[in-house]
Amino acid sequence: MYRGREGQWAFLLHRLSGLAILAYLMLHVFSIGSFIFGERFYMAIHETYDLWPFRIGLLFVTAGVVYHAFNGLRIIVMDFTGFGVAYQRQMWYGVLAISVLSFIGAAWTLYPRLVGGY
Amino acid sequence: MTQTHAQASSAPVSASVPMLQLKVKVLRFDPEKDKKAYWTTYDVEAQAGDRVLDVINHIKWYLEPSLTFRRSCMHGICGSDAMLINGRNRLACKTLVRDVAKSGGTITVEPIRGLKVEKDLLVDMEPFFDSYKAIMPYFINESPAPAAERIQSEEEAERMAHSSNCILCACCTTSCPIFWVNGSYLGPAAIVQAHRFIFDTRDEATQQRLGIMNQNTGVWRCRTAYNCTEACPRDIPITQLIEEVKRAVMYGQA
Amino acid sequence: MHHRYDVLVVGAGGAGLMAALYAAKGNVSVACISKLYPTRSHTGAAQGGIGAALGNVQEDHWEWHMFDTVKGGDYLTDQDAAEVFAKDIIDAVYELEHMGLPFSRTPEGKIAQRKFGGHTRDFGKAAVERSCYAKDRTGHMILQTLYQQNVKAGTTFFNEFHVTDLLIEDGRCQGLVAYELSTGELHTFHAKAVILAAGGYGRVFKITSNALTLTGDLMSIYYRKGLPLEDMEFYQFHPTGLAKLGILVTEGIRGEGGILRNDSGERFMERYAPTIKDLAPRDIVSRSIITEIREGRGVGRDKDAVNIDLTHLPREVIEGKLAEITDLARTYLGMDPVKDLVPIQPTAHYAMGGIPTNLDGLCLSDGSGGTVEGLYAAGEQACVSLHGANRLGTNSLGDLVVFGRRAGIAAAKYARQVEYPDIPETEDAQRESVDLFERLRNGSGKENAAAIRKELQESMMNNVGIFRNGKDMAAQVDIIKELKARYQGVTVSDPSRRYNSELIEAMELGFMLDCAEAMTASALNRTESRGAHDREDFTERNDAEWLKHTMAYKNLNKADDVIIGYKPVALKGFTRAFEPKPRVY
Amino acid sequence: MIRARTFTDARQQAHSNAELNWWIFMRISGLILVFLILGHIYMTFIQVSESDATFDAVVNKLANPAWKFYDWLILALSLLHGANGARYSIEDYVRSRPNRAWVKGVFYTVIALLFAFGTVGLFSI
Ligand SMILES: Cc1cc2nc3c(=O)[nH]c(=O)nc-3n(C[C@H](O)[C@H](O)[C@H](O)COP(=O)(O)OP(=O)(O)OC[C@H]3O[C@@H](n4cnc5c(N)ncnc54)[C@H](O)[C@@H]3O)c2cc1C
Ligand code: HEM
Ligand code: SF4
Ligand code: F3S
Ligand code: FES
Repeated sequence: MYRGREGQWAFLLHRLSGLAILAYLMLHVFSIGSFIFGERFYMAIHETYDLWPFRIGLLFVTAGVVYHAFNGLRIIVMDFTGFGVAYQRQMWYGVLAISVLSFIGAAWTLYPRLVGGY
Repeated sequence: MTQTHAQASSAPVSASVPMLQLKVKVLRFDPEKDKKAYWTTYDVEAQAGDRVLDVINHIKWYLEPSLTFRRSCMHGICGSDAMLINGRNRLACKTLVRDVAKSGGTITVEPIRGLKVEKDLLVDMEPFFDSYKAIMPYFINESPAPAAERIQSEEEAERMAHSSNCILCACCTTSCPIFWVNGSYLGPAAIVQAHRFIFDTRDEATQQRLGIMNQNTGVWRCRTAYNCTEACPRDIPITQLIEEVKRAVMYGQA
Repeated sequence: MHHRYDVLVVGAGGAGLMAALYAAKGNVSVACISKLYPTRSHTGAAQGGIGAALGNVQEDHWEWHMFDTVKGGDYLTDQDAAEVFAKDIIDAVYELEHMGLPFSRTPEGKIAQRKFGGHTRDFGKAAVERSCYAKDRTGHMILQTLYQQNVKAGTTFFNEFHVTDLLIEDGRCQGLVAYELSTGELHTFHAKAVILAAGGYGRVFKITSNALTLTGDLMSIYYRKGLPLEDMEFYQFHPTGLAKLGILVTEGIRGEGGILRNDSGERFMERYAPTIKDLAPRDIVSRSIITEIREGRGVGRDKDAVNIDLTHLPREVIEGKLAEITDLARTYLGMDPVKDLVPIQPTAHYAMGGIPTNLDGLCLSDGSGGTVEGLYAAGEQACVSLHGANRLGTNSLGDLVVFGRRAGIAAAKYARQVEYPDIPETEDAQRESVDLFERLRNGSGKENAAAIRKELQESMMNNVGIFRNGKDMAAQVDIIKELKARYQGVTVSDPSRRYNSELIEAMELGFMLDCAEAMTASALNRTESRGAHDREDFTERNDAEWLKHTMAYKNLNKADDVIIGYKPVALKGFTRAFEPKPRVY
Repeated sequence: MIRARTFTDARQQAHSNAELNWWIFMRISGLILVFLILGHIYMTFIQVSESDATFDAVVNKLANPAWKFYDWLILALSLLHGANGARYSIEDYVRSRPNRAWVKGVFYTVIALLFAFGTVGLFSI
């Protein structure tokens, strides 16, 4: 592994989170859209979502979206302002903090549902 | 394979200078006889202020004469000896032992990534120079020159201060995660060179160079990973320069 | 493999690249052969600047520059060369600017200039701003710019090809033989004209500002043919190298106002050169430093250095105009010139002597006008003799562009006029190189090349260094003999063909031994002190006997013997002439 | 790969602004998506529980054309943004030309089908 610093990990996480969200989005569109095949089909899919890997996965997708969104903003700031590059490291730690907080926040709100199901 | 102790200092040893005991782990490969690269560890003694290049030279001169790498100037100006030292791209001659190891510690040395390894620490630099040549790395001004110099203000000259400082060592390009996986990216070094001319007020081929940067092998490949900036031995703020070029392309084409 | 080009350039430093550019403009086919990638050449290490009487900051004239060059060279400078140089360099600098070189600028937007050692106004009255600079990276910018122009011109490069032999038959150069590092193959290059620009040989000394690759290859090859090397005794020690490392601290540092101080903080140059103090020429400053050290006023653990003081300069100057050396001091000594005194020590730097040439770069085969047809030389490795007994700072970069250009033009012109010379069959042409490699690869000796090299470097430093005397140099002659004998026992252990750097280093050691031999013999022979050649047993300059160039020939009939000849000094330029005078500053 | 040696080479090779436009699109769509997606997550997921995401609930909400448009914008923008993002990855990691061509082909088809499917779904309610 190359011992790069913040920027390298920021990029890697951004790419991974982007691809992960895309994968989730594709599933999501399929499942929501599936109601055109009728209610039974729709509910069947949604029951699958109730399985625990999906519940945990949802948490990560949430954190991933938050990370990707805020790091995306970080990238935009770097691209369009002169000072963005100078503060990229601090901004990244900010992004990480927001992502972790929202991960915890989501876990907290969703906790009852996570353990108890719907 | 572990070798005997020996001392790798360029400076004369005074009794008072403490010597560090080091293990130097080198990734070796000779395509004439090896199928795969392998690690070899050498035990050496060195002073804290020695360059890693002094240590590697010592290994070559007294322990393992076949060890192959490039080097010339010994002080970070020729750009020959980019290597992956303790996990990061650096010039071996600009890295001091004390900055990468303590006594009893290990220094790992590998060839830079993304270019074909020819032997030990020496890689094929042709693709790197091809990318360099692709950006038209030369001054273009076809209007007749004045009898004396072309006038340029101090501020205008200063805009080239960083980019013209590049020694083409490839530390940056071979630390870029995009370049590792895809050599068709021109890479940060070539972009720094393009910056040198794009922001030269005397040069007339700005549009052409922006055009080259605008292709899918150019600046848009950069994902702001900053490895290049961290690796540059000349302290060129490479990512910042790349971002400036991105903006120049954007405004230039808009 | 066999190649054929009208003009071949050996070396891709400033001189080689300039020559290649100009040869190509002469409508002939050109190739440049270099053992390094061009941008790795040591021209890139030059910091301070390139001197030209542009007068951008203060009034200046080429005559003043010519005078300084002649006086700086302790009147051993050929004055015709100095005149051509001082005039041509003005245009050459403008030309570099037109090639895009990013010079630093004056407030009016002109090329910035600063003071440099030995450069004066009005024939020695006071220091003058003559050195054109690009921060303290002038050499880097010149090298990059010239390489860029060659890329533009589409010059053919053979990179990482080591020239191992020149083909010279009946006083005519036919081409050369080179070893390709990446394949281990020998190539024969057939040419109408060859330009040598392979740089210096500073690595014969232990403390040096020169790159590991500066081993005097082509000087040695020339010398092995029984052809002369001129003025080899004149070797410049730069006063300010980083202590122990020898890495150069540019003279520009003193041009910007840096001050040398001994252990008590005294500005000792006031005693040695009252008029221009720290800006005296290099030989004088180096000797002053060594004198201070010898008399116990040195600094550092071993008291073998003195300090350079920049702390009174504004931070912008130190981090702006002197960014490069600030970085070096921080990297290698962990010191910050903004607030620390930086310990420095003289370092072996520049060969004034080398392959003798005329004003067009054509190589001379003796001291009385004989030439080697089709063979040219330029740059540090050549001796026109512009620098005489001591080179002024900034005059080498000037030398590269002025005489590199002249050699390029002359070689192309010659190549247009003549047919290709006959060339021996490949096997014959490559015989010497093959033999050399055979011996190095298949010997049975157990000598270690690195150990021999180290002894050479240390003994040269001690015996043929800044202060010299007959006894030490005579001892050095014997040491070199012994080292040469041991060199015969060097065997390369790496059998591989490709990228055999061990083989190369062993070969280079052979070249270094030859250069050291010629240098020591020439120095021992010259019983006077002049410029950089300072003898404790002959402390005076002796114009009556020694106002002449030394020509050192290898005796091809007797091993380890050097034949010394002479060549007159051109005491007149074309329009100006300066009478030898005592050299005081 | 570009290998421009002359003015004309360079001019010929540099005619397309496609990469620039995509680059700008990624940033603009990203900016918009921040609001859309974070809002969407907040509403459908934190505010309302998944158990409310019943068939009826969804149908009810989407009866409002404003929500219809909101959701469709998310669908369109994020698919485009994501697809182009994935194209970056494909162009980096899939290095052989023929492979790249078919991987991209399959991938774009899937995205297009999903888009059509999602759109039809949204507006058929
Ligand atoms: C640290 C430093 C600072 C300096 N600062 C200044 C300054 O401020 N101002 C100034 O005027 N001068 C300065 N000088 C002096 C000046 O820079 C050099 O003298 C000059 O650059 C030499 O240029 P060159 O073209 O002759 O050789 P180099 O630039 O040394 O190039 C030699 C070339 O020859 C090639 N070569 C060598 N051997 C072979 C072979 N066997 N086969 C094939 N190719 C070969 C090499 O690959 C290389 O390309 C400085 C020198 C040093 C060392
Ligand atoms: C929520 C707001 C979002 C913002 C602000 C945002 C921002 C960005 C930006 C600026 C980039 C370009 C990165 C670069 O050029 O280095 C990008 C890339 C990407 N985005 Fe988003 N994005 C968002 C949402 C999404 C969504 C919903 C998806 C998935 C469908 C997604 C998938 C991707 C992918 C796959 C990449 C490519 C990553 C790469 O090549 O490194 N993004 N995003
Ligand atoms: S930009 Fe820096 S790291 Fe990259 S090649 Fe130039 S000097 Fe080396
Ligand atoms: S590491 Fe690579 S991705 Fe960009 S910022 Fe540097 S070129
Ligand atoms: S040896 Fe020249 S840069 Fe390291």
